[in-house]
Amino acid sequence: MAEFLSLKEAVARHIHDGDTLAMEGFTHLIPFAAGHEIIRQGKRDLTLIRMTPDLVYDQLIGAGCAKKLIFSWGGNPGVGSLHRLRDAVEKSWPQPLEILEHSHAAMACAFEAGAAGLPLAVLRGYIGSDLPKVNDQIRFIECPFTGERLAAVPSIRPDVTVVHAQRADRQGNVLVEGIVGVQKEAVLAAKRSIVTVEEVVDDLGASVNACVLPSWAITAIAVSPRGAAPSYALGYYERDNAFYKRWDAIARDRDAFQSWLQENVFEEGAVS
Amino acid sequence: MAEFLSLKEAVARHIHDGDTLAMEGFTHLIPFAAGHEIIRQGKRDLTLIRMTPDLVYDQLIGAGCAKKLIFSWGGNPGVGSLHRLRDAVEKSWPQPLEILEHSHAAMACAFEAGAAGLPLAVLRGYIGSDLPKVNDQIRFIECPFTGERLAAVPSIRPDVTVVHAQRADRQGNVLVEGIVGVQKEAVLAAKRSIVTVEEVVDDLGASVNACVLPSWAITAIAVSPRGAAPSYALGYYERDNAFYKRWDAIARDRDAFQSWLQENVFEEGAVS
Amino acid sequence: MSLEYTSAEMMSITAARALTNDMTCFVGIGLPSEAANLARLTHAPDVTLIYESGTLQTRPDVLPLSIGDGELCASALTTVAVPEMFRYWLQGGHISVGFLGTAQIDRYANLNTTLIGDYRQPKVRLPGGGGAPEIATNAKEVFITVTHSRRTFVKEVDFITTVGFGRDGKARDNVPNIGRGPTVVITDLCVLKPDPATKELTVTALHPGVTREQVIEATGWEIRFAETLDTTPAPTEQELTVLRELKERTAAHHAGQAQ
Amino acid sequence: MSLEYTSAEMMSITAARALTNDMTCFVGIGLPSEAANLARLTHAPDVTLIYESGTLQTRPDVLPLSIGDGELCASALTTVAVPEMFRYWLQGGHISVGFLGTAQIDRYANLNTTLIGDYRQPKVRLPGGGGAPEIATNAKEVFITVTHSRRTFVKEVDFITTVGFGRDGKARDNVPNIGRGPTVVITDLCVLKPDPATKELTVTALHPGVTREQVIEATGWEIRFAETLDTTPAPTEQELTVLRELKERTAAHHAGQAQ
Repeated sequence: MAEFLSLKEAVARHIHDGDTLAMEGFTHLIPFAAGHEIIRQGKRDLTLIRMTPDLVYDQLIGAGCAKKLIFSWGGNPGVGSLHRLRDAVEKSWPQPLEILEHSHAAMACAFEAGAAGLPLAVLRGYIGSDLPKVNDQIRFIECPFTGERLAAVPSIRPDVTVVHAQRADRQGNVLVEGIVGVQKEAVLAAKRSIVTVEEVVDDLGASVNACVLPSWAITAIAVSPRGAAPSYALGYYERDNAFYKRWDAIARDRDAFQSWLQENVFEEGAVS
Repeated sequence: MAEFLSLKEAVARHIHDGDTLAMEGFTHLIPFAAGHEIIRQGKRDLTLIRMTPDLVYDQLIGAGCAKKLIFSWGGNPGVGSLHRLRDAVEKSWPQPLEILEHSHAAMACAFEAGAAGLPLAVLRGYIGSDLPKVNDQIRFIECPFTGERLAAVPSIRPDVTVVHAQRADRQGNVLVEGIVGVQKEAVLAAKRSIVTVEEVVDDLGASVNACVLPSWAITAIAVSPRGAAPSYALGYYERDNAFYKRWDAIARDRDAFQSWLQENVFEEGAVS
Repeated sequence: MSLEYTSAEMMSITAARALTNDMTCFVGIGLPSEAANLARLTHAPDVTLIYESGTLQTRPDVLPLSIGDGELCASALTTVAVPEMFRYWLQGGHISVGFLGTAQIDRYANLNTTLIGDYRQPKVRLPGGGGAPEIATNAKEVFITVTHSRRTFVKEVDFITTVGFGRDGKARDNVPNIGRGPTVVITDLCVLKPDPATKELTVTALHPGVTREQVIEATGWEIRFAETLDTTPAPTEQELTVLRELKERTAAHHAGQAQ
Repeated sequence: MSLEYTSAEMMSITAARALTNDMTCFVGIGLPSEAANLARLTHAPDVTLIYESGTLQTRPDVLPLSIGDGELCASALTTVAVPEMFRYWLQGGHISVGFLGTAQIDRYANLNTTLIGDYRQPKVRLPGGGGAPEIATNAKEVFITVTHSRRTFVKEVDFITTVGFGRDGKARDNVPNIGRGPTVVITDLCVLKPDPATKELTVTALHPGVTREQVIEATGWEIRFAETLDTTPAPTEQELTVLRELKERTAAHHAGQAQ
């Protein structure tokens, strides 16, 4: 059964230096509050996994939490580059960042396979791409029925997954709705999971086939109102697209980034 | 885009003698009306595919429409055997029935792989079972990453899939809700599909992540109120469990079955 | 003063007791479903019941006739597609107990629900494996409940639909990512468990009033008994009342749907 | 009297025209998204737009900034999980057109969105492949829209993130279950199509007022021109109006969310 913890306690107890960590969310429901708590607690040597590392991963990388990134698209959506990610890859600042790069299709299938308890995912992918030349985790197998050559990638099974969701009921069952991305798969694939939620309610109000994570499939729940801002939570608040645009200037400059981090994560966030 | 047709026209146009045909439904939303129309039109040599062939497949088999059955559990749920299926397998009446037998897990994965456009499904299955000895479609592959031995089965890609659903909107988008089984996968995996619905509405009233089949993923829609009876349609009518119990006596006897068929399918059903 | 009860009731109640509040149980239809819901309505109100039709954490008020009755869906936390059920929830490792029935069981707890006789010329064609082959290997352990007779308890099953411990008791040895397999078999006569070393099913407890001879007579192999043989506690009044009310509600519900 | 318009508007409008009502289009963010929604708001109201975030058949009123804006979900027929999107809808064969942008494109329409320079020592690290590698092979055909310059139109891309026709134009030959690949590239100067035999990108139409020399100057290889070179029809007043209103609505919407 999921245990209700403060965000601070959940991060302290379940995320360890050196862990493989998936903080998923496909633009929607990005677990920013949890990411900031990880930065505040000074976690180190994390292997970050995510299809679409965005600002929160840029912040984690810039803050020196990560040694490796497994991803398939690392940009500021609709704006441009992730400058902290680029600075780490191109100039090893604040430290070198190893990268392992996939396509979305492969990572989505790898999360699916992880949730399904399988060691590999099979897809019709990477045809003609140079990605298999730079990622030795991409192999090819032959279908025993048709002889077709198909791509195979290892499933993703993180030590810990963190996602944000709309709400939990008092038993710790969680409703995720809207753009659900690979959040369910990421939680089910992980050894441990932390779900931050906007609120706790008596009744989830879920429709019959809703995406609900049962309490017994979650390790810890932390209530974190606006925990996905500046991304959004459908039904709660909208995406702060203007902040995403502003981030470009902040992240371009190491000093500007560090000031922002100091003010908005170490000082402001610590009290919340 | 889905074409709205009468059930008669949909079956006549899209189901041909010798087709592989999946009429899916996991207890819920079994397409009985469509099955009866197939019997009335005297379709022959069908390869019937379904995880849980139940009464409607018993009827199709007893009526002589099928030459082969691919399945994973063939019984009258909670009641006992399918006597028409048994009579065909044990005594070749009304004709021999070839069977190809899987487990649920394998068939569910095979439908999933069919929907995913893959030639095979991979699962951790059939360990220690005798099923691979009698089904040469079950193979084993070695994971290129871990060396684990995993089962592989061909994906299911029927010529035609028939399912029943709650409702369509006027553009031909279809809502399925409740126990959705493998209906979505069966439709997406098939070359052609017929969806029977309880009603056509202006607005599906679907929740944000509902199981909706877009019009452009369906071949034909036929309005067929109570088209799933004696099974049920969540939100419309309940399962007629008493009929499922009565079926046992009807199906045990060839004459009783033929009388039932004459009265309830050839005569009564033809006018509706 | 002792209560009156049938051996079928004794079986269901004993089977129900095997489930505890913290278990996530993948429930087979029929006897397992009766036992699992009885557990939920008595000592294990928070036991999580899952049916292969996709209903997660369901709390039916009456026993479903089929594995996909509307009641299961209406009372579930949520309902997922069947591929997801088998991939994420079963194969993904979230099921602590698979609760199965069977047509035949042998001394190594292998189950046959496929056919009697030869595969290509069956004497009796049974429904088939359904979910059981993978429930038996992907659930962390397996409970089995079945009526005890020479027809069901055979030395070697005609067909291994669902593996217990194989023809030699060693089928799970050195297989990666596999559950412990059957840990208990509950019949209307007794409770059996696999011998820790040989995996042969051994009677560990007799139900009140049942003799060793009755069990020997109803078993198709030379059945072994544990050195210290327990007696199953008799049903309590509460257990019997809840079971009978459940069955009455169920009968009324299913009969009431006749046209 | 001719209308005033920019080359960027010419590009978007020409790209929009490539889509028809009966297409199911997997839309990349940025230029493709602008073109696809313009098509939907002008000549192709029933075109089906799909974004990799899981939104099926979406009709946003403003252009999304990201691939997963709330607007996409709220206006969609339904929203599915991302694994389902890539497995059932893309790989399953339901996408007629993948509409992509790129950072670099070469004469065989291979796309690079990974990096400039060497992989382990990149000069510029770009966002990466995202959905493109499999969109390009699993969609029945691919449209590309990109601004024309020597920086983007290179003889050989530094890295093939997403295959067009490979380094030799033959990458799709004899590959089973693969789409036709790029069938048209729309820039702010012209329209290019792969030569039917060699697959080399060839200019088939120049936008009004654009000269061959401008295209030659902006292309990093010896660009070929079709024997009969068309002139792209100029934007209509309606196309320009709808595009400008769409961009105004979009700008107001995204600015309005500043804290």
